[in-house]
Amino acid sequence: QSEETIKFGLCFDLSKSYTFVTPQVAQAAQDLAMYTNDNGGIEGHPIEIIVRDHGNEPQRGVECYEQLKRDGVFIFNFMSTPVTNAVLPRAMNDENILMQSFVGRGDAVDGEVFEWVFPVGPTYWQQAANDVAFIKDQLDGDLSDAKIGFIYLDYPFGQEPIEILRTLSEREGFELELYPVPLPGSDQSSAWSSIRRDQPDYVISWLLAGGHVVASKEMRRNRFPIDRYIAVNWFNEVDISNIGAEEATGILRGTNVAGGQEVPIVRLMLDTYYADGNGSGPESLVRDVYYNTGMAMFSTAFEAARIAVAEDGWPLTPESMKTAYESLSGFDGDGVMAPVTVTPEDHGGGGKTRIEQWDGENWVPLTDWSADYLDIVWEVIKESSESFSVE
Amino acid sequence: MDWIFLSELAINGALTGLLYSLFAIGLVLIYKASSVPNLAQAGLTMVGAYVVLALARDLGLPLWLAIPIGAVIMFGLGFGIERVALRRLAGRPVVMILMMTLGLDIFLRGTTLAIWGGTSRSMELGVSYDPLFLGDIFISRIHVVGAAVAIGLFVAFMLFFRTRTGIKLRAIADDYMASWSVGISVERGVGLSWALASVVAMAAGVIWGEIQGVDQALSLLLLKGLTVAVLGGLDSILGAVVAGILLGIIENVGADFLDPLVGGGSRELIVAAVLILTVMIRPHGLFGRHDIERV
Amino acid sequence: MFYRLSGVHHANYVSDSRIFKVPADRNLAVFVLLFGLAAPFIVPSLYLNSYMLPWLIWTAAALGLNLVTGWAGQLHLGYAAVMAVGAYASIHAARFGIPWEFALIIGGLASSVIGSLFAFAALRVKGLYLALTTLAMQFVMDWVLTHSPAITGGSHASLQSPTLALLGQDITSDTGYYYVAFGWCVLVTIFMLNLKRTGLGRALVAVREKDFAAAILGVNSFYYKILAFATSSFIAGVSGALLVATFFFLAAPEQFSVAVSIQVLAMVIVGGLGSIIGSYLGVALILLVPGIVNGIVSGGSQSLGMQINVETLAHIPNAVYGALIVIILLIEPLGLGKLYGNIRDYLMVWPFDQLRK
Amino acid sequence: MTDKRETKSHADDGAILACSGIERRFGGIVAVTGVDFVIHPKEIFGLVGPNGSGKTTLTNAITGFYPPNVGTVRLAGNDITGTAPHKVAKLGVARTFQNLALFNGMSVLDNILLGRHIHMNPGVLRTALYWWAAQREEIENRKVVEEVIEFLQLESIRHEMVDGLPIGLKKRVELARALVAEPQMLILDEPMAGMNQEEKGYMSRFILDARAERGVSVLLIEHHMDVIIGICDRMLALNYGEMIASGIPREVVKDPRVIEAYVGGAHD
Amino acid sequence: MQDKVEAQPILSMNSVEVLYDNVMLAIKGVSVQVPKGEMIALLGSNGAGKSTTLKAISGLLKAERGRVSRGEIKFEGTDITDMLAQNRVAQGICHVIEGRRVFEHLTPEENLTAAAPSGMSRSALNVEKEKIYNYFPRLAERRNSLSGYLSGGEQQMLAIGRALVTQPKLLMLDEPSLGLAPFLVAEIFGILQKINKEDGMSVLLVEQNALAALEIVSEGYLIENGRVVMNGTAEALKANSDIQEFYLGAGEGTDFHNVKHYSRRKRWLS
Ligand SMILES: Nc1ncnc2c1ncn2[C@@H]1O[C@H](COP(=O)(O)OP(=O)(O)OP(=O)(O)O)[C@@H](O)[C@H]1O
Ligand SMILES: Nc1ncnc2c1ncn2[C@@H]1O[C@H](COP(=O)(O)OP(=O)(O)OP(=O)(O)O)[C@@H](O)[C@H]1O
Ligand SMILES: [Mg+2]
Ligand SMILES: [Mg+2]
Repeated sequence: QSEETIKFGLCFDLSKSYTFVTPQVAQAAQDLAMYTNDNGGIEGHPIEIIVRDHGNEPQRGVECYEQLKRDGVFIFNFMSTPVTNAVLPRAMNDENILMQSFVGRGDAVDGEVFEWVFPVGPTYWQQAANDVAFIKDQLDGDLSDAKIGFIYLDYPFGQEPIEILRTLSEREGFELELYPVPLPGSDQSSAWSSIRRDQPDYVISWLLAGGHVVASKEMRRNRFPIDRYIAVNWFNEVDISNIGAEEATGILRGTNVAGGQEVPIVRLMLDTYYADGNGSGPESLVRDVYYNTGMAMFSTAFEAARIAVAEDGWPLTPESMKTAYESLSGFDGDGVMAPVTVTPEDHGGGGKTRIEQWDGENWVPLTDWSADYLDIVWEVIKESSESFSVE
Repeated sequence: MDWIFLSELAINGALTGLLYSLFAIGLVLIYKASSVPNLAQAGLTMVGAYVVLALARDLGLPLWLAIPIGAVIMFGLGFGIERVALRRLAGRPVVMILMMTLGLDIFLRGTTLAIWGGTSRSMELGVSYDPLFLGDIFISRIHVVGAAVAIGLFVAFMLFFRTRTGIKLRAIADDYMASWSVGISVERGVGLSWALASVVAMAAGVIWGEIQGVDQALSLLLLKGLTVAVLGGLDSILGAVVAGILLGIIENVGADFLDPLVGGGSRELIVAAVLILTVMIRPHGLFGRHDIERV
Repeated sequence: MFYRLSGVHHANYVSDSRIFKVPADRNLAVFVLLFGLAAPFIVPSLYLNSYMLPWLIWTAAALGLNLVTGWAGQLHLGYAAVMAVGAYASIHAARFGIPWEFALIIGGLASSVIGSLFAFAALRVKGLYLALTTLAMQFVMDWVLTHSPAITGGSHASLQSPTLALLGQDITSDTGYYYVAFGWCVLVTIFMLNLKRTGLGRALVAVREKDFAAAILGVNSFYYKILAFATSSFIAGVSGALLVATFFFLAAPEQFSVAVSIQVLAMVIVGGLGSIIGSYLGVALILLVPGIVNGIVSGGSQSLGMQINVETLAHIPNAVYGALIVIILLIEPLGLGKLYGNIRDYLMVWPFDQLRK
Repeated sequence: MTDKRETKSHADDGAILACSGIERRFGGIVAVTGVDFVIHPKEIFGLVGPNGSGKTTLTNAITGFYPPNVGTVRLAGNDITGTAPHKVAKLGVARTFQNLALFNGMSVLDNILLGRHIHMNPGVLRTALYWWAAQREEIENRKVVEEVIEFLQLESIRHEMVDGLPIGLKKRVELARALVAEPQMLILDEPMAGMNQEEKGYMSRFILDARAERGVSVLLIEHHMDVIIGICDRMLALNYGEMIASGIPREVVKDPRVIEAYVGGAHD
Repeated sequence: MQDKVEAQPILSMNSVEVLYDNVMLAIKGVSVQVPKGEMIALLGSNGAGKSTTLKAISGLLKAERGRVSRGEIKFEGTDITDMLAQNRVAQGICHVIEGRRVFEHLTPEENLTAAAPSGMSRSALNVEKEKIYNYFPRLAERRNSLSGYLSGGEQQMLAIGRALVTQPKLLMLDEPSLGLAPFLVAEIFGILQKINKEDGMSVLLVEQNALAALEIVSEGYLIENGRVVMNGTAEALKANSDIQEFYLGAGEGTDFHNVKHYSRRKRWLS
C-alpha cells in the first residue's frame, strides 16, 4: 500500500528566515493533497506530503534531503535560497526533481542546464523586468526621462534584480537609483531621506515582510506617494494589516498568483474543509496570499504528476515527472496563477506576472498576465547558467 | 554639499542611535552589576515585545495597562533567569557565562516563537506617522518618543547607581566573594539587575516593535546594541547614551557616503568597524572603567 | 571494572608520557578507530553520509577551535568566517586546476593568513572583548563574501566545487568521502592528543592562564597566540574545504554565517574546553539534536494525532537546543568531556565509593 | 638609552645584576626613583620596604614588565633595559610572584616543566610528529625537572593539580619552576608570606641550598626581617620608591630611617 | 577548657567537618569556642584548614563548593550551621577574607557604603564611617580615590573597616598581616586590640605571624591537618616548646643556615 503513494518532500524553513511564508505554503500543500486524495488521488494513488524543518541551515537541509530520499521521496521543495543551493548539486546528481518556485538561483529556469530543477513561475529577474514594463506603460511608453528607484535588502535576495535593472536602464535610458537597506530591513530612514531628495517616479521594492511595513511608514514620513511603490511578490495580508488596510490604499504589488479567497481553488478549500473546521491548519493562514502561492506551486506539481501517471503509467519516476512537467501548457490552476507553459528549455513557464493595487479592501489587478523584455532576461539567464556545470 | 540633508541624516541617525542605546542600557545594567556580558538581551527584547503584544492584543488590555503588567512579568522573568541559569555559574570563566547567555537567547527565542509563531505582528502605540518638522528637516515621531524613553531611563539609572542599592550592585560586579563576606546578597543583586534589564528590554522591544514590527528580526539588534555598549564602555550608562547617539550619526552619515562607493550595505560594515576599532584602540570605551591589573 | 589504575606502573618516562595511560582507555581508542575504519561496511549509507561524515568534519573543525579557545584561551566568535576562507580558497584553487592535495593546503594556508589577522585582536584584548571583536570580524567577512561575486561565484553567491581527487584518484562515492573525512579527523585528533604532552601545549595553556607568568618563563605570548590562531585557522580552512568538497559540493556564504560560528563555539563549550573527547561529544550533540528532536516532535504529534501548528512544531527544536546548552552548562559547566570523565573516574574505582589519597 | 655594545662599566665588573638610576612612574605616581645597586655572583641580596615602596615595581623593571623610565639594568654586563620579559627569561633571569602565578589548569609536573621552556623548542610540526621529533627532548627535560622535584621534596604531589595545594606548597612549586630554568639570577618576591616559622625555615634552607648547589644569585623581597637578617649577604631598604639604606643586614636594620619607615616599634 | 570560660561563648563550633567538592575532607571534627568579648587566635601551618574553619563559620563555603558535612555551629546560642552567609552577617558575624579583597573599582567611601546593612540610616552610616576613619586616618586621606590603587596596608585597613560597618559582634580575620610591613602589622594589631577593648567586640584571628598574634589574644587554638591539636591560653602556648620551635622561632637570632634538611617531626602529629 505504501509504495502506492506519491511522496512530496517539503524541507522548509519553518523556524528562521522564511517563516513568513512557509507555514501557508505547507498548509496549502496539505489541503490540496487532502482534497486530491479525497477525490481518488492521482489516478488512484494517494499523495503524501512530508513536512520537515531545516531552520534555513544548509547542513540540516542536506540531512533532510538524504533522509527523505531514503524514504523514497524524489520530488523535493526547499523554500530557501541557501538550502536549495546546498542541495542542488546532489539533486542534479541523483536526478531528483527539485521544485524551486520563487527561491534559489534565477538561472535555474534554464532547463537545458538545470534539467531537474523546476522553478515554475517568474524569476526575480523577469519580475523586475515586468515591473519596468509596467512603469513604462504608466509613463506613456517612454522611460528616457524617467527615474526609477530600487530599494532592496542588501543581501543576495535583494541584489538579484540589480543586474537586469542596470541592463534595462541602459536600454531604455531611464535613471536607476539604488537604495540598499541592511538586513532585516527595519532601518530605512536614510534610504527614504535619499528617496525624498532624488524624487524618483517609481520605487521598486525588493524587501521582505516587515520591510514593507517600515517602508510604508517611511513613505508617510517622507511624503512619498504610496501608489508609486511596487512591491515584490513577497507582500501579503499580514503586511497589509500591519500597515493598516486603510493606510495601504494605493500600494502596488507585482505578483504571479491571484490573491484573495475568491479564487476557485481557495474557495473550494474553504467550503470543503474550513467551513467545518477540518482544514490542515488555522483558517487565518488561508486568508493569506501565500496560501494561494502554495496552491499555485502544488497544483502545478500535482498536475504534472497526474499527466506523468496518465501518460507513462505507474510507477511515477523522476523521468516521467520531468517529462510531464515539461509538457505543461497554458496551465493556470483554475485561475490561481499566471498561465504557465513549461518546456525542456524554459522551466519557468513563461515568467508572466501582473501588477495589482490595494484598494483598501482587495487587490485589484491593473494589468493582465504578461512577460516583457524576454530577450534581455534570457540573455542574462544564459550568461549565468553557463558558469554552472555539474561535474 | 547639501547641509540640510546632512543634518537630517545626522539628527535621524542620532535618534535611531538613542534607540540602540535603549537596547544597550540593558546590557550595561547587567554588566555593571554582575560583570556578565548578556548576549540574551536580544532574546529578552523579543520576549518583552511579545508579552506586551499578547496582553494588549490577545487579552485585549489597553496599552497603558498592558505595558506595566508586561513590566512586572519581565521583572519576574529576569529574577527567574538569575535563579535558574546564572546562579550556578557564578564565578565561572567568562566563556561559559557567554555561552550560557547565548543558550538562553536561543531558548528564549525558540520558546517565544513556538508560543506566538513567527509571523510579523504590529505593535500599535498610536504614535502618528506624520512627520515632525524642524525647519526643513523631517523627523519621525516614534523615534522622538523612543529617544525620550531612552533618556528617561538613563536619568533614572544614573540616580539609581548612586543609591546604596546601586553601590551594592557595583560592589557585586567587582567581587562576589567579598560581597558575600560583608552580607550583600549577591543572588538578589544579580537577580535585580537581570530583572531591571528585562524591563528595559521590554521597553526596547515595544518601541522597536512599533517601528519594525514584532518578529524575530528584533534579535538582530544585538550587534548594534553590543557595539553601542562597548563604545560607551560596558559599565557606563552615560556611555551607552552618548555612544548610541554617536554610532547612529556615524552609521547614518557614513553609509550615505560609503554606500555609493562600495555598492551598498555599508551600515553593517560601519558598525563592525566601529566595534573593532573601539576594542583595539580603547577597549574600555568612552567612559568605561579601567581594569586594575597588577603583576 | 574495566578501568583500573592499580597495577599500572610506569617504569620509564616514555610510558609515563603515553597518551592513554590506562590500558582500558587505549583499548577503547583502538576499538573506536577500528569501528571508524569499518563504518562504511556496517553503517547504512544514509547515516554514513548525512550524519557521520559531517560529524567527523565538524569535529575536526571544533578541535581546531578548541585549540585556540580551550588551549590558548582566546575566545573566537568568527571561526566560521575562517572556515569560509579555506573553503573558497581551496575551491578556487581546484577550479584553477591545482591538484586537490595542494588546493587543500592552499586553503589551509589562506585561512592561516586571514585567521592570524584575528590574532592581532587577541594581542590587544582578551575575554569578552576578544569575543566581540572576532564577532565583528565575522560580520565583516560575511559582508565581504556577499559583496564580492568574484570570490563567491556570481550573483547567486554559490560556487560549485570540482570533483575531489586525492593521490590521483577521483573520489565520488560516499565511502570515499567518508574516508577522507575520517582520515582528516584522525590526523587532527592525533595532533591534539600530542599537544597535551608537549611544550607547545603547555606554552599555550600558560598563555591562557596567566600571560605575565608565561612571559617570565620565556614564553613569548605574542608568538604563541599567533601560532595558536594560525594553526587553528589552518585546521579550520582544511575542514571548511573538505566540508564543501565532500558534503555540500557547493560553497555559499550561509554555510559559514555568524550562526555557524556560534554553533561551533557551542560545540566546543558544551563538549568541554580543552577536552578532545568532549569535542566529539559536543559536535554530536549540537549537530544532531535539532534534527532528532524535530523527528521526535513531529513523529510524536502525528502518532498522537495532535494538530499542532507547524510553526510551533518547528520552533520547539530550537527551544530544546537552547535549553540543552543551558542544561548541560548547569549540570556540568566543564561540559560533556568532564561528564564523561566523571563516569570514567567512577568506573575506575567501582565498586568502591570514592578514592582519595 | 645607552648602546648595548659599550655597556661594560668598571664599577660593576663581575656583577651579575647591576641597576643604576632606575626610575619608574605610573601616571603621576613615582613608584621607584634613583635606585642603584649591584648583586654579585652567588650573593643573596635582600630588598625590604613598607608596602607600596616600590619593591615589586623594581623587580618588574628588571624583568621587563614595566621597563624603567630612566636608568639602566645590566645582566652580567649586558644592558637588558627594556628587554621584553620573555627575552629576559632567556638571558637567565627567573622569578616568582608575590601573588603566586601558577597555572591552575595544570599538574605540578607540567607547571615545573614549563620552567624548562627556554631550553626547549616546541613547534607545531614537532608536536604533530611527536614520536619522531619531540619525544626525546621531552624526556631529557623531564630528567632535569625530576632532579629539582627531588631537591624540593615535591615527589608526592608530582601529578596533582596545583589548584588545590596549600599556599606553602604552591610557593615551593613556583620556586621549583624558577629553578629548573637554570637561571643565573633568581628573583623571589615574598616567597615566605603566609608561612609559619617552620615553613620559613624550610624555604630558607632551599634558597641557601640552591645557591650552594646551583650557584644562583638571589634577589629576595621579604617582610620577615628574621629571614632577611638570617640569610642575606647584603640588603637594600626602600621607602616611597627611594633607597634609604643599604649594606649588611644587621647594620641596615639599626638605621633609624629604616626603623622609622619600616620596622617600627615591633621587631620580629 | 570549658571551665576557663566564665560566660557563655558567643560562638561555639562542635566537631565540624567540611567537605569540598563532596570528596575533599578539609577539616575533621574541629571544635572552637570564642568567649564573648575575647580575642582568640587560630594558628596552624599551611593548608591546615584555618581558612576553611572561618568560612564554615561565615557561610562562605558554598561559594567554593564546600559544605559542612558534620557537626554544628552555634552563634549566641542559635544554630547557624545552614544559614545563608548574608543572614549570618546580619546576625553579627563578619569575616575579613584572605587577600584583602576590597571592591577595587569603588572608592573607600563607597566600599564602606556597600557593606552597610540595609536597615542602617544614612546618619548612622555617616557616624559609623567617621568612626572608622578615626581608627584608620590613612583611609580618610584616600577616601575618594579608587581602592584598587591603594597600597597593600591601606587595602587591609579598608577591608577591616568595611567589616566593621556591618556592626559585627564577632569579627573574624584571615591572615591580616599577610604581606604587610612589620610596622603596619603592629599598627593594625594595635587597632584591633583597641576595637576589642572599646567596643567589646569578639575577635577570631587566623595568623601565621604567631609572635604578633599571641601578644594580643587571650587564647589560641592550633590546627594541624584539619584537626585541633592544641589549645590554651596565650601564655601557655607561648611557653610550649613545640610552638616556640615551629611558630615563634628562637627570636631575632634564628640561624637559618643551621636549619636541618630534614627537621624533626612535630610531636602532635605522631
Ligand atoms: N600597574 C600599576 N599601575 C599604577 N600604579 C602602580 C602599578 N603597580 C604599582 N603601582 C604603584 O606603585 C607603587 C609601588 O608599588 P609596588 O607594588 O612596587 O610596592 P611594593 O613595595 O611591592 O609593596 P608590597 O610590599 O605591598 O608588595 C604603589 O604606589 C603602587 O600603587
Ligand atoms: N575551594 C577548595 N576546593 C578544594 N579544596 C580546598 C579548597 N579550599 C581549600 N581546600 C583544601 O582544604 C585544605 C585546607 O585549606 P585552608 O585554606 O583552610 O587552609 P589554611 O589553613 O587556611 O592554609 P593557608 O595558610 O594556606 O591559608 C587544604 O588542603 C586545601 O587544599
Ligand atoms: Mg610587592
Ligand atoms: Mg588560609
